Amino acid sequence: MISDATEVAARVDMVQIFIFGMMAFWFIACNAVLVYFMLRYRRKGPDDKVANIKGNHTLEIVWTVIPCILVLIIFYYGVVVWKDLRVPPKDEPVYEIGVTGQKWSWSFKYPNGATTGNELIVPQGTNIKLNMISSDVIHSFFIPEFRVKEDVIPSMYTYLWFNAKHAGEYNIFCTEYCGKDHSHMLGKVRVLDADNWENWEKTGLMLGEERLTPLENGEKLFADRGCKGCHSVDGAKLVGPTMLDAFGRSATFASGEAYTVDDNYIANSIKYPNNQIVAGYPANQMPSFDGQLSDSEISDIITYIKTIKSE
Amino acid sequence: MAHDHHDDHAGEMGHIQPFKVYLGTFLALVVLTVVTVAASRINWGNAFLNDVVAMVIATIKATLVITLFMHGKHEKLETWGFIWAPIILLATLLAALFVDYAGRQNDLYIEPAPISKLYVHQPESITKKAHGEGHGDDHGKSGDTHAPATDGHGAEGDDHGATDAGHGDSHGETDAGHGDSHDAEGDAKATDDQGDAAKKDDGDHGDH
Amino acid sequence: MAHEKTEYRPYLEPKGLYNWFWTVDHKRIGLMYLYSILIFFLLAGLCALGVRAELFYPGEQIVDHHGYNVLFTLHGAMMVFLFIVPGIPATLGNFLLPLMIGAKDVAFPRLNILSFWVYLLGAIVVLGSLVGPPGSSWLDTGWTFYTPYSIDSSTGVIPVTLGAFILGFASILTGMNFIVTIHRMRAPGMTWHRMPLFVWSLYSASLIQVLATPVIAITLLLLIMERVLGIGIFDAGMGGDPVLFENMFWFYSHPVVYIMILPAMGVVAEILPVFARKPIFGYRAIAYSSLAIALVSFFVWGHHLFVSGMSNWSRWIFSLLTFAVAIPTAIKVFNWIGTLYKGSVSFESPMLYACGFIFLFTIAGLTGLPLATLATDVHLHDTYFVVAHFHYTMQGGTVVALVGGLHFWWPKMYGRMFNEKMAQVGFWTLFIGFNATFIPQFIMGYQGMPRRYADYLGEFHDMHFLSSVGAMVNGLAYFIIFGNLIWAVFKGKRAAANPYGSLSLEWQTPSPPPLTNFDEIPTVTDWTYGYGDQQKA
Amino acid sequence: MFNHKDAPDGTFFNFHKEPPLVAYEFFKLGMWIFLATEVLFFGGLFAAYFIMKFKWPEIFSLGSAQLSIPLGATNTVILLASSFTMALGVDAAQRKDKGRLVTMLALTFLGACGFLVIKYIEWSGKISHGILPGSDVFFSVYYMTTGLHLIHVLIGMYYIGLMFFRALQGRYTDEGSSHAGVEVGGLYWHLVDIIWIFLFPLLYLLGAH
Repeated sequence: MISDATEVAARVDMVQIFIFGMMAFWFIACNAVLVYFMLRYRRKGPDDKVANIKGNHTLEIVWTVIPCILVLIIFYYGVVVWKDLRVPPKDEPVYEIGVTGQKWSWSFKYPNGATTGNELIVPQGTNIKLNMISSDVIHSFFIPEFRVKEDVIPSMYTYLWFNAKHAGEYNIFCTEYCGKDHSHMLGKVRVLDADNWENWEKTGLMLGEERLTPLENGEKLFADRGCKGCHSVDGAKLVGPTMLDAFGRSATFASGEAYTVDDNYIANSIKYPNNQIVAGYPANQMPSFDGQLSDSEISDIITYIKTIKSE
Repeated sequence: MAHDHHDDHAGEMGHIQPFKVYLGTFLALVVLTVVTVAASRINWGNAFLNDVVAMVIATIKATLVITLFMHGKHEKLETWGFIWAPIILLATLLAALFVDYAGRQNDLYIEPAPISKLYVHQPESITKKAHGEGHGDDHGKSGDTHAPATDGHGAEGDDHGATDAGHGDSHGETDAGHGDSHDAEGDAKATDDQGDAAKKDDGDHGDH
Repeated sequence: MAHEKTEYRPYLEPKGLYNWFWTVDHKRIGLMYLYSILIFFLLAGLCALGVRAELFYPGEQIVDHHGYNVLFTLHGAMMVFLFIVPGIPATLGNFLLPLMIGAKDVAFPRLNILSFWVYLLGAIVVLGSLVGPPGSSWLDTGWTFYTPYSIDSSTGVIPVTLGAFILGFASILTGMNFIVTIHRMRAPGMTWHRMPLFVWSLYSASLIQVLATPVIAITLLLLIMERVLGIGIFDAGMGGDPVLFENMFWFYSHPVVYIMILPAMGVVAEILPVFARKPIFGYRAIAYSSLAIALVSFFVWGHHLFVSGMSNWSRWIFSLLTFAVAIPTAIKVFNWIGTLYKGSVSFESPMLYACGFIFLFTIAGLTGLPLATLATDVHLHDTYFVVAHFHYTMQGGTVVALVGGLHFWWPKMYGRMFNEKMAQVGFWTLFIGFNATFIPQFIMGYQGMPRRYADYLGEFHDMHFLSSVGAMVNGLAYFIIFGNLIWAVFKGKRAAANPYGSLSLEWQTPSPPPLTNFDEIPTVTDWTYGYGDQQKA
Repeated sequence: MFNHKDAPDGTFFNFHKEPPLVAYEFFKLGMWIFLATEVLFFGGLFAAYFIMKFKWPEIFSLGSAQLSIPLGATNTVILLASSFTMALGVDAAQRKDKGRLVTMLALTFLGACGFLVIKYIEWSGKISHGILPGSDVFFSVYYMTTGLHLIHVLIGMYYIGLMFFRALQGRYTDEGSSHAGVEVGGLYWHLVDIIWIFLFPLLYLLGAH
């Protein structure tokens, strides 16, 4: 019912259809016999003639052996297809992308050093392998169209691979419960054809896109990376302090010492949030963005924050 | 009237064993304790075999206690069912966990996160180890620069700076995939290179 | 000296709080368990209706995301730990086991009432988590308490885990009581192969209760210590491994789903021969497949971790073992259907529930196949397909069988008959509402709709809408069913001692049975399904 | 609500009890089943032990080196001795010899107290050095296992004390009375000893070589 965007997905669909056929057959068989017996042997009167059948050994053996065989067939077919779904092809080159899942946003790190948030950009027709790790709780990286899913665990790297056949855009879901905005931890996979990919790798822009101004880029990052989820721009108190009139504001840390908000305080809090917690706000709620945001991106965010004023 | 039981009538309550049986068991147990301490001094090959030896001696002691002290010998079959059941289930749990964890190491590409990636307060013994003598290339785990240590908070900032600087150039030919050939020293597994540690300068990957 | 014929007094006759609080009569304990689990069934059911009501439309309507997470967590935790694990064994099992094997009471009557008190204590501690402000202390980690979220979540993890830890003891005490009773207190002449099949299923379920519950007890204890003392076994930051928690949690939590379904199968195996007027088909096959399921259930927990970073070896080993569970289940279904062959089948409400169980349980069992197969499970894991699968087994299986069993033994428990017409209406409402709720979820699940989502993409809207409407009908059905049963307790007309003509021992006692069940212990000469022989005699 | 003199039939203080001979079989099977749950209860901890050791072998050898083997060994021998005296107590109960039963129970209780003293020495030593359950993966497992075992020793001591006073009243050795209580207590105490038999090599004898 949903499109399959990799050849392995097509083979997984074949397994699913095979099992669905098995399920439909046995479901109809069992319940047809059940309904037939219910109608055929309805009680007519109190002294119906009833067969004193207690069991039938050959029948028992038959309906033990047949399910065993069918079940082993399903198992074997499933494992054969799963082998290709799970282990990337050995001989072909594999393009590795680092994925970090954190509370309610994904971030991707490419071999050429570029990082994107919630948007996985991959070339068409290449074997992509995602090396995934979480920086707080367990998440799960799921792309329905590719039929791939793997948990993202803080204590070890996990991986999954796919080879998208043609260009397109697909959803990324988080399928392991991870807290408040588990249902908003969505992302997009954008599969680019060859030349678009070429351009993107060099300039980080799609064909025909021109570079965003630092302010626009900062605003886009502020939304993409989930900052908006905990830091409001309209003054409302969320999990973290509001960004309204934040720049130049002076307040006290939980440790009691006063501070005024300036460039390197914001930069430091983005990279190591738990160093200086503002009084009255919960500790270790904000994940560290160290390594997921390049310094230029952080400076764009700072320029954006400077513009949030309530004049 | 107490209705008689369908299975055999338990004569008098419990089987009486002579005193020397108890004494013999006790002495055997003490001797085995000494043996197990002695056995732990000798290195039987690798860590796994040392565990196996310790477990075998402990199992012998346990069977002695069950059969003789707890009168296991005179128990019916169903009671022995309830003795074997937990042992089998525990063995299943441990075997499954072992197959899982051992299997992960040599699965293509799966390997444990470097200590530097574990962000929260670090036990001193890990950090002491990572600080002190970052030795050899066993596991590659302990060879990392330590992550934000429990002690200093402030130290974090500059420490990362150091690894970042060192990150670019000295990144060896480690192939994170197979998890065996980490080069141990220094910042082979810096904090932020989760994904591309494997193929950073591996020319041929990707056709772009 | 034979007991002189004591004048018959039903067990419920001595009134007064003292008789309820200090009772050790397995029948009263069964009723007390019944009342408390139905209260929690109501609470958890309302949470479920809240979950479905929120999902009528995408976006936030009734509750915010945190509220939604609390609703589905409480629905899961209360249903599993407080309703369905005690479920059939503690209610029908307590009431019927001594009656069915011809004993005066269970082996350890005082431990039986202690089990109920410990259950109440556990329930109070679990509800204790609701005392604090909803925003911060109502549990929102899901009933599986996966670490590290359950470690650094600010909500009431400790009360619920401590409560579940205490409820584990109630479960162990009941299981141990049943095993010793079945081993040692069967009436003379009642060999293992003359026991009713419900007793076989209780025995298998009690085996699992006794052997699986300790592992969840230690896992929850370690989770509590993780939060209190900060030990690092499950916390990745300290070097621990969250997947270890998953392994130890599911080592209990898969066998526990067989604690839930086995007694349900036993109830169906009791109802079918009575209403088909014919011996059960393949008695030994059903009896030994109960034991086989209990045995195999301990080796299959890995299919909950197919995508949790487990090693490839263990994934396909667990996939193979999971298929081993399908065989005894299939044998049972075929034997149930075989029972109706050449019988004389009448359709009072218990029989309706039994046949409804077979229909729904075939769907439940068969939809387990794609979840056990590795290739398809990667896609289907943690989606609504899984939600629909286990609701078909738990609600379509266990709850339908529990309600069917209550209808079947209601005349024996209270000596009164419920309104047959209303019971049939209740069944069909439940049947339609249940299917309308969960068939759309199968479709959504295959399309990739993840579970535990407070908000969903537009493309899933119509399926969610249909499912929510079905859920409302499903909820309504239970009010009809239990309204009818409760009404029958007070106003139902007097029931005969054996209204359906069953040959089983518990129907040979007057309804409701006296305190010590049998004046003197009966000697059993033949098995309890001899309907065919009765015709010739 | 609380006067139980004329408690009605079928309630906590007045219900149909099976004759002692029959009940003896119930108690034994029931206790063996309970011991199965205890083995699996500690089983979860052993699973955590083996996995953590698999993941962090250096921490375990470092941590185990800080445990004193002589103290652990004496603890083991003390527990074995108290298990021995418990077995003799059960043997005395079977022979309906009240004097020996009472002395053996007292000796078992003393053995348990000895175990507690040594455990106190070990733990206080560790805590004074600042080694707490949260400080290290090895010591998390160490405190969890020995702590849980300690709780079971305390439960065992409570039950032995209970049996001691009941034995004084002659409840197990009078004519026609059943000594199932002592046998069940003995089974429990032997299990506590078996758990320690497995714990000692795993925790203490790790870093020796």
